[in-house]
Amino acid sequence: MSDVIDSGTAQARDVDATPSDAPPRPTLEQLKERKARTRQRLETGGDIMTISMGPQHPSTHGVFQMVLDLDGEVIVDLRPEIGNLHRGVEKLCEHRTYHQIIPLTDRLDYNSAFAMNHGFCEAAEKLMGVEVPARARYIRTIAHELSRLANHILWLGVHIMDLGTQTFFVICFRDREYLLDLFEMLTGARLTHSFARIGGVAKDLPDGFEQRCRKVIEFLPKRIAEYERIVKHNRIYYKRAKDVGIFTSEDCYAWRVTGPTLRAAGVARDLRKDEPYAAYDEIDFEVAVEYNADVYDRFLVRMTEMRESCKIIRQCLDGLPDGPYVARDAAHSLPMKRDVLRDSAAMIQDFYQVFRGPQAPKGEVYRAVEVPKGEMGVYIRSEGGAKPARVRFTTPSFYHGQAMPALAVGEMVSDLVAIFASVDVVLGDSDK
Amino acid sequence: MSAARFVQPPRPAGSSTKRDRTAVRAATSLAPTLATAAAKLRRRFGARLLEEEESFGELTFVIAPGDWMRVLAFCKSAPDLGFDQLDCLMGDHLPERADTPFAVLAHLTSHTHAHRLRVKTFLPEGGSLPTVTGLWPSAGFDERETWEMFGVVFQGHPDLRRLLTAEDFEGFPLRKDFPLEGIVGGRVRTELRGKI
Amino acid sequence: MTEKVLFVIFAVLAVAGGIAAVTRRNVVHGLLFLVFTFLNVAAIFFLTQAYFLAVVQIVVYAGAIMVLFVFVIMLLNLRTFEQEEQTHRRQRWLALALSVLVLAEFVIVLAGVTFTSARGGFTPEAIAEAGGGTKVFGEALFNNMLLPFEVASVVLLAAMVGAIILVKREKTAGGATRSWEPGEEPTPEAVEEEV
Amino acid sequence: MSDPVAQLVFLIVKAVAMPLIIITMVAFAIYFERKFAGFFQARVGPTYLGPWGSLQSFGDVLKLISKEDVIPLRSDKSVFKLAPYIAFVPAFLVMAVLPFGPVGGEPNLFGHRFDYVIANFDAGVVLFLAMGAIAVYGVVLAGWSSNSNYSLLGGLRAGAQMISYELAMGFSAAGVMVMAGSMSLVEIVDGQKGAFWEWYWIPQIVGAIIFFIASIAELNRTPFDMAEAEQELVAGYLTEYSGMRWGMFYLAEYVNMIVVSGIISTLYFGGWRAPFESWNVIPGPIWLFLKICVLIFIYMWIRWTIFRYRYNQLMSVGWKVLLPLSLANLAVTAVVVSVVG
Repeated sequence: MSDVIDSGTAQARDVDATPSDAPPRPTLEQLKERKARTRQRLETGGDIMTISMGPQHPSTHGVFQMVLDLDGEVIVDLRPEIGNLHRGVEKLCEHRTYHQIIPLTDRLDYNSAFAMNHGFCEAAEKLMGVEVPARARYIRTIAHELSRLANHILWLGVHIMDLGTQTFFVICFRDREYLLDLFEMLTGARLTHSFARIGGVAKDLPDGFEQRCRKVIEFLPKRIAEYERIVKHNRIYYKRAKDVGIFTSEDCYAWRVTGPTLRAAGVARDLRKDEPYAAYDEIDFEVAVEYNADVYDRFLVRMTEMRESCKIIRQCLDGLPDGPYVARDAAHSLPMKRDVLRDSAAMIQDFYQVFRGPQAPKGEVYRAVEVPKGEMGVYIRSEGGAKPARVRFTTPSFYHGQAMPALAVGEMVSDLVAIFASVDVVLGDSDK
Repeated sequence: MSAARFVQPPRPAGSSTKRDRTAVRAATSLAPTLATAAAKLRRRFGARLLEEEESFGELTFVIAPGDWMRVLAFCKSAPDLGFDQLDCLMGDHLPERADTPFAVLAHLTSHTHAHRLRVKTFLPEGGSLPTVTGLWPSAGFDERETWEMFGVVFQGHPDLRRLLTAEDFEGFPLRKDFPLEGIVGGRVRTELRGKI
Repeated sequence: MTEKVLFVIFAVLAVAGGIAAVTRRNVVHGLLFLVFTFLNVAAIFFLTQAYFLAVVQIVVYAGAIMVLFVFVIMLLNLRTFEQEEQTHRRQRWLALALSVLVLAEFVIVLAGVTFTSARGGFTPEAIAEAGGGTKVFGEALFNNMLLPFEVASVVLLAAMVGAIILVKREKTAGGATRSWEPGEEPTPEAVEEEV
Repeated sequence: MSDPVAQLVFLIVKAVAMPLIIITMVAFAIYFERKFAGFFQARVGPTYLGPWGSLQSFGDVLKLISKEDVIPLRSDKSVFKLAPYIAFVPAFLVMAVLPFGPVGGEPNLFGHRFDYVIANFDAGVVLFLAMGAIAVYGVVLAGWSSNSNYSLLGGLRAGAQMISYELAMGFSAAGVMVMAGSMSLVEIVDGQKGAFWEWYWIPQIVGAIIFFIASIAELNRTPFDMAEAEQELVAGYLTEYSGMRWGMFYLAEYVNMIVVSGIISTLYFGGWRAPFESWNVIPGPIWLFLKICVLIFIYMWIRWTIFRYRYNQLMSVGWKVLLPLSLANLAVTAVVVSVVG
């Protein structure tokens, strides 16, 4: 893989370097005024044409359905419909042990599967009071940020393709491949990793992973600069994205839109900082914030986040502590595999965990983590024993899809695809 | 109230983000702002807050269904509480509670004060609650899901239809007595399309 | 000889297209037949070696105007057309009278004209000598008949302005209720009173 | 063999050969489009059929012909069937007036004069515009007759877009007509005697750029592919088409591309003339072919690199930028030509 990376076409060129005469930040009132301007288009009146966009449509990113009422090309009303991919994950969770739930969470947001594993494990650990060892926290942080990178790169390709450039999609896929290769090396799977475990992770870092990972994160910022060179200063992209789909911070709170969309509205809200988990409170990174609350700024936020992710991974690799990669907690965690093969106590623990499951105390917890698409909350109510009594995944896409009418009414059909892509909805995440 | 948060600049780089791990991990005591908020709620509603539970660093208030709208509206509008975001509204089924087996939980988040609160109410079979879509529009899908999964009706909801299951699905799948396997309803009855 | 045969073919097709255009119930089909007629007329112009006129016939009639026509038909509901047909019953007789009048006009004009005189001095040789059909056409339009040309353009402009005013709708507020609009937020006062 | 008979034979030969040549060019244009797309996207493109996959297009056509032809139940069936032909035929007609070599002059073939044009008549440029106007019908009627909302939106977009850009196209071509003093493509090429700096693209640079941009819109290609914007309208006016009916629209698109490239080469880049007079030993058709290839490559390059405009931006570009510019270009050209000579 290394030779492929080295022969890449990326040039180490810093594109943006924030200009000193940055435009003044708009206030909330100004943003509302800008948004009201798109709504004015609604006052033309006229005949309404109803179109069902989806469930099978090239740019609904799955089986999302939007029933549009159009006046010409302007969207007058929009009714989002979800559920075409409903698999009853929450019901299944009530009949599985905590360990068995982890593979189910993979299938929520399959573009950032590890982040979903991680969110569930954080909640379960909070319920069971498991202390995660330092090395496991660092490995989790690395994997979490890798999944954020993979998700954002895929997002970028798809977003740009929705605006009409197919070539860029392939470029993004090419770079996502390096990340998936890393995941394959780390977890054995490219998409659905099931890598997190209660109290740690499934495996230690494999040999050679660190060098390979370092190569990728040295190389990715150059690629990100290349993306920006292609997209950020592209005049058509600017015209298509600037002041389109404005969603102010107040709108975001009201519709529970989180993640990059909220940060593009000028709110420095990031659960990695605000309610830190894994190793995020031991690492320096910045929260990406932009202030114009439009599609263009959501793009900028994600670009900055990708750079920050590389930074986080580098720090994690630098400061990777030694020690066990899963908690030595016989009641709740699986043992390390190498101990199972040597140590009879560990083997008994393994049997116990696999056949009976972790014994959780009675109680209810809610834990939210910052997954690439926004905030994912996991609610677990336990009545004791190995199976939860109720699990609820508060997934970001669920709410992002719901907010589509507030985002897109008054805009045009062509903007709708840009806006829908910009809030990043994945249907596995939304339909549960 | 959100404007204060809005103009807040991003945290400067390098400002010490390293916290005392033990303090974060232990997290048994409530955040000071949340303590103030809880005190204010108690002062405002007194005995109407039926139960109060504090566990895992989270605060839960149990209220009567009749107080649902009142308490949540207060939580949103009172400056010290400032719960401007409804993180999640969900249902639960506890068959061991014979009279009021259904629970509806609202997880509230405040961007102003960065604290969370859980408000819970118990309902009998066939019970109903007022909708909170007027307070937080994001409750729309949540309430639809709670209705289809548990059969809890939300009065005044603008569009209370099935959300995740097919429109001709029968039964409430997340109730404990709903079987995990087998076919219950859900057969395609095209004459019902668009009517349910 | 070939020319005459071709002329007859195109003329018959043009007339057939014209008849089909007025007899079709489906307005779009009728318009398509009208375009067909225009194309046949253009073909006849080609036969007379009036290339420029033929091409302009296609551009103006078959191209620009008809596309606008098709637009109008598509954006209106076809059913409303059928209803309007019923409401304008009385105009039928007026239309019949007018068409008889126009037909009489045509007959009178055509009766006094022979084809040699209609062609006038513009034989193919004369046109070629004067520098091609386009040039002759342009000189006739912009020198000899400038006044009628300008009058016609002013009339068309007036019609265009009138059409725009007619089409422009009164501003109405967008749809009254939207499915996604949340219910009213209770005012703090109302909440206070309840407690 | 007397001269009129020879001319008739030549005419038949040209009229039969030209469409065949164009269809072959279309097949390879599609192949190269896919190869270029692969090149731009770091993949290989078609490889299986024929050497380097070069026969892929023929295989595709066979596949399309053998596919089921689905006609929507509630479509307007006669119009639905007619639309592909309306889109397909006009492009070929324009080739009749496109000169691909010297016209007139001394006998050059078996003692007879072989004109490198099918029909030389004095309104060639206007015929090109007229056929563009007719081709709109194919798209608009396809959109309307499918009885699908996406198709209708696509058809309407295509119609409005083609009409708007045809104006700018016509006015920028008028600049060339004024300079050449003729509407005949043959005489326009005659006006561009000499090496490449004497062609019309230097005095008419504004017109050439406008014409090129407008031609992209006319061809419905990115960044102006509103009519079939895949991410917005599924496939626009083509949504309900399948099999060879769809294939005919697809082929028509490429025929149009070849024709428009030929017209641009003729109007601005000296048609069949060589860039240097001494290079005229290589026959004209080859030069024209090369110019067409270069222009097609530029079209493909643009398609695979640029974003799509939004619909209202497209219209404002057409009406507020290109149209006034082309009018100004025409006015300046007319003044200069009448003053200078």
